[in-house]
Amino acid sequence: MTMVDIGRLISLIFIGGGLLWLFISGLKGKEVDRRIIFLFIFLSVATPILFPITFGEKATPVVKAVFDKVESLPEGSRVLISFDFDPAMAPEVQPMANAITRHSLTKGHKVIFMSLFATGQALLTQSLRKVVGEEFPELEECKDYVNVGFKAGNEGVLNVIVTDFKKMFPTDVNNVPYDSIEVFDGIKSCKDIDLIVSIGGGMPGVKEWVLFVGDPGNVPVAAGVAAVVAPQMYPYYPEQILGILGGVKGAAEYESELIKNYPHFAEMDTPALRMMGPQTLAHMVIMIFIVIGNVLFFVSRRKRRGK
Amino acid sequence: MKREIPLLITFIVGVVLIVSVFVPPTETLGEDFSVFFDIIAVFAFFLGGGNLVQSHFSKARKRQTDWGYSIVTLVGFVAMLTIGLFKLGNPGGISAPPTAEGSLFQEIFDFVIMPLSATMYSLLAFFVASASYRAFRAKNREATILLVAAFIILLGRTPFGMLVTGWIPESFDILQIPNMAIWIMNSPNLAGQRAIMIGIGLGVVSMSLRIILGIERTYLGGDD
Amino acid sequence: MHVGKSTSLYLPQLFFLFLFICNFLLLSLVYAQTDDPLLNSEDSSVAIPDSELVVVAPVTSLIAEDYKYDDGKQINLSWVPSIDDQLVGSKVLGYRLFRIIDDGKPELLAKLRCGANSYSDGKLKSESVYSYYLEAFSKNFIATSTRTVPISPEREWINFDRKYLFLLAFIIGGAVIFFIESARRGKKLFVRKIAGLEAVDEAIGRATEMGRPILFIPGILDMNDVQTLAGITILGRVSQQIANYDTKIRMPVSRSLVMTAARETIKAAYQTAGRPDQYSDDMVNYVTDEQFGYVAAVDGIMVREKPATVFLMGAFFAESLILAETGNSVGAIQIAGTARPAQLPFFIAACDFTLIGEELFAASAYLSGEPKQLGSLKGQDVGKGIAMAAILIGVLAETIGTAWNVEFMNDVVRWLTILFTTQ
Amino acid sequence: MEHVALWIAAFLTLGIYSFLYKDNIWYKLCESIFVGISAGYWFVVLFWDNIYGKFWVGVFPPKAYNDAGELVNSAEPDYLLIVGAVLGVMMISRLIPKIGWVSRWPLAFIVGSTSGLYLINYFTSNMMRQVEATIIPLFGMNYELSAYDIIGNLVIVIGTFTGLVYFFFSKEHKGWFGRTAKIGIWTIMITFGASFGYTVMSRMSLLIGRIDFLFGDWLGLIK
Repeated sequence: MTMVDIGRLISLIFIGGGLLWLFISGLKGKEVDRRIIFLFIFLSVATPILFPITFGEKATPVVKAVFDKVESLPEGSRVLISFDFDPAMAPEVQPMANAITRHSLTKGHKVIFMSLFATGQALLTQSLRKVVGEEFPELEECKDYVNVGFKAGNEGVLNVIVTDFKKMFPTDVNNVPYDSIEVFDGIKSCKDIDLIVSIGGGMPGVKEWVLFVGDPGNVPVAAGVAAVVAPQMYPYYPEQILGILGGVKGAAEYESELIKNYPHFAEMDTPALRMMGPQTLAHMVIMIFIVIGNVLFFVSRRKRRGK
Repeated sequence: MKREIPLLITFIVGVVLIVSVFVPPTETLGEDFSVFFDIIAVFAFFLGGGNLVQSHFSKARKRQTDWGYSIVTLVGFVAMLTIGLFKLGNPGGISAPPTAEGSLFQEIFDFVIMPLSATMYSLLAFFVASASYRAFRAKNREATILLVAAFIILLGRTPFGMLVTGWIPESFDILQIPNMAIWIMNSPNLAGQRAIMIGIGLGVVSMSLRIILGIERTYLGGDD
Repeated sequence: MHVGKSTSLYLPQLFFLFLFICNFLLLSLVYAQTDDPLLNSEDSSVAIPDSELVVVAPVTSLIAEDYKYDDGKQINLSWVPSIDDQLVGSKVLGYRLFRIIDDGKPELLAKLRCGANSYSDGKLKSESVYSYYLEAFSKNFIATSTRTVPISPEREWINFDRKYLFLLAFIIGGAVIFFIESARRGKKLFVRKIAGLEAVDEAIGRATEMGRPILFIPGILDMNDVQTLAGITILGRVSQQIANYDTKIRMPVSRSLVMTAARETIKAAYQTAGRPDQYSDDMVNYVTDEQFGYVAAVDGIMVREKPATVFLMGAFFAESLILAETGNSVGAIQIAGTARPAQLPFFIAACDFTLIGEELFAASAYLSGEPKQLGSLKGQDVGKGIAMAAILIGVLAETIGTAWNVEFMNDVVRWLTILFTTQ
Repeated sequence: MEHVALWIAAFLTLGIYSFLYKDNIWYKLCESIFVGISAGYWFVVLFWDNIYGKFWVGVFPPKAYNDAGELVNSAEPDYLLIVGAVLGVMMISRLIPKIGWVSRWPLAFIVGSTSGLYLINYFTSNMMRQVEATIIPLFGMNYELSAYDIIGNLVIVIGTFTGLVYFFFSKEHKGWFGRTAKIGIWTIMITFGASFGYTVMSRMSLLIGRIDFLFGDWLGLIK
């Protein structure tokens, strides 16, 4: 048993024991102070981060659809990944962007990176440095992938690039002119792109991509969104959006699918799978608190009726 | 008069914008007006920013409770304005965008505003738990429905949903919790969302008309 | 009458203005140094190596059409691609589209990929005449198509694509105005009770009894959002009540324009209540435009001033629950309302009363109690009736139509779909 | 520099979290820093974006030159923007009490344009589009629909319909009407419960991000 195992055991016993104790005092009709709830939430999140706990994930059809699309495109296909999120959303959706980037580059697709969020550009650079720079050092910028960065104008940008990509992005971020970028060979507009992946759940985001590019240009759009907005995206699936990665769970499913098909990814960073540990534990804790709350309610109602 | 003219302006602008939707040559008017709004908003900031300076300034001068914090706010505000407007510490000089990478202005954003913002946002994790503990109790039929729906979805978001109901045979797989969760999201959830949205659409029409017609005029102040 | 205020109070603001003017001067400096990178990039042409000539056929049936229902700015082009443009092993490498304005020199408009068969040319002038031709090119051969007949984009005055939108908006808007008018003429109109709004009086009374302030949060968006407008109109009603009870109102806002509007609103309410002397600008203060910075400050105000009643009326995003939970923890009665479906669950969970979507927009009319305002709510119901009827008829017709292939039912569906389709 | 920034970020993060226990000096300090700096930040960004980027560049568009130094076509100045600036200046007139009432004009302009713009916008996107989306066949002969889909469609139609009944203002919720409205409010409650439950995950992610930062980037406890 390593130190990690011991730490994990102690914290789990503490969380479990504490909840049991709260449950029993709930039976006696004692309300839980909200600060105690806060403490348990902190513990349930911090423990799996310090002492990794992972749960197996199986890809659901909505996620599998995105994976299969990337998998089935012929080598050299053009994939556009748009980083439509800000730092606040990043922890949830950046792992998806990274996973899809990894997958596309492994398959030999040529990837165009862009962002509709001003603050997304920095996150994009960060992802490029981390994923492309470290894991795919042999790839050349402009030849195998290109970063055109952020353009202000929200859906206005999309409205233009659906007919003319160069008009909005005359150069990439390093001021390399459009026409000398190999990735853009033969690409006039978004209609010439084989797959568009929009990551992010805000405004502008997936909805705008679908309405302004996907539908009018008849381009397949895949989405990666924060869990909050995912339900609002389901009505578009599968006609207008071919697949949806919803929240960390979606990302984790994608990562596990990636590992299943390309075992060497197991050694690489799988942040979403790692994140599902604290998620699962925190969800359990919340559910137990809901149970305790209801126990309390029925106990106190019986007491009142007793009187 | 001081009240009639603004009411007239509201009426004319409102009607023109509604009509412009049907008249192609004026179609871009809405966009033009949004740009006007952006410009007005910056001018209005003199009132807002001025109010910020003024209230903290007077708080500090009168030594009211917590006046020290007012000084911190003031210093932060003025420093940020000076750095940003005059582009101090910006490698690109005066013609570079203020938020250029590596500029002092952007660095303060990254190192101060970003962690603060992300942390404030993350407080939600705690509040979601305390709110669900308090609110999801089977007090009456509506609350019970709320509770059950939330509980199923929560279970569906963990591997435990599959663990508890994975034994259910294929032909009844809708009863497996993850599938049930998706079904709830796509059917009753969608229905509720739609009813709310249609209502909102009509509510906006009615309120906008009240405003344009000058029936709703509280925002315009009195006749002084 | 204006309450006299010394100009010295405005000193910080004047200083601010000075800063602004200084900065405006700076603009010219910046301006001198920037140029437009868009126009400076050179167009690189395709290099043609020497080898065997690859002859290709030009495109056919090139047609230029005016785009209907616009301001005379767009021409749509369509054509049949060259027969040598094939999916695999295509001889054609791409197309070059040229445009001729008013018999001028042809200019390269765009380079298009193989398989392209349409293009829309926007931002044109209706005074000019345009014609187009396409070049299909192989690696060393160029095939030029015929020129299109010169046309100019036409300016249309009425967008007939939107006639059904006009019809529906006219009926529902007309219903709203009709009921407002009939209420004005004295017709009695019934409006059911809305729980959240019935509680407003009591909530304000409670704050008065406890001697604690009332906190009013109009959401975090600016005046260009309709939910903020709804919040401000509600503020109008609420602050009248507050002025009557002589309770304290506290209103931190995150937008300067909202601050201005809110001040006007509260001031008017105090005047109506006959207590203009009780009003002060300090009731409303600007905090910051930053979403969570504003939330941090409001949370601080909540725990320090312990308001008895909190109103959350407007556009809320993630902060909804942070504000509502903090308000709940200080024991305030909370009445919330928003039209953002994603945030409603949190208000339902953490607040005492919640106005759901439409109720937010109806609130001010309801609270005013004026017949003509209530009349507008009746008009809304006509809209709901239309929506419900359309759904009922549409679903039945579509079900019967698809299940038993009844042509008449399919027509009904087609007609309804056209009616409700937006362009 | 990196190191100092890390410590500042950690200090601010913990300061905000201390609020969960109770209001204290540390939180107040973080709050006041946050308010001051962010207010300044947004003003600067809005100033450069709108006053410079939209107004100034719009009225005095930059001239573009080609490599030979000749003037090539530059954008035409948009003098309409000056109206916006005039309205903006009217807004500031509040600073001078005597003519302060002029500031109501831009306010009236904004309120009018917001109402006009949203009236049609919301009407099309919220009302018309949603009604159109709800016109669906419950079942069909020509294509396969599973029993779940049929039940789902039925639920969507009934839920939307009864939900609208709930929002009706002109009739008291009594009798059959009340019972129909009841089904509507139940549907809406399922909607709320479901969205709430669904959101928990993304909220937790945010906390995970911060704890990752504290334990990983700052304390270096995570490898």
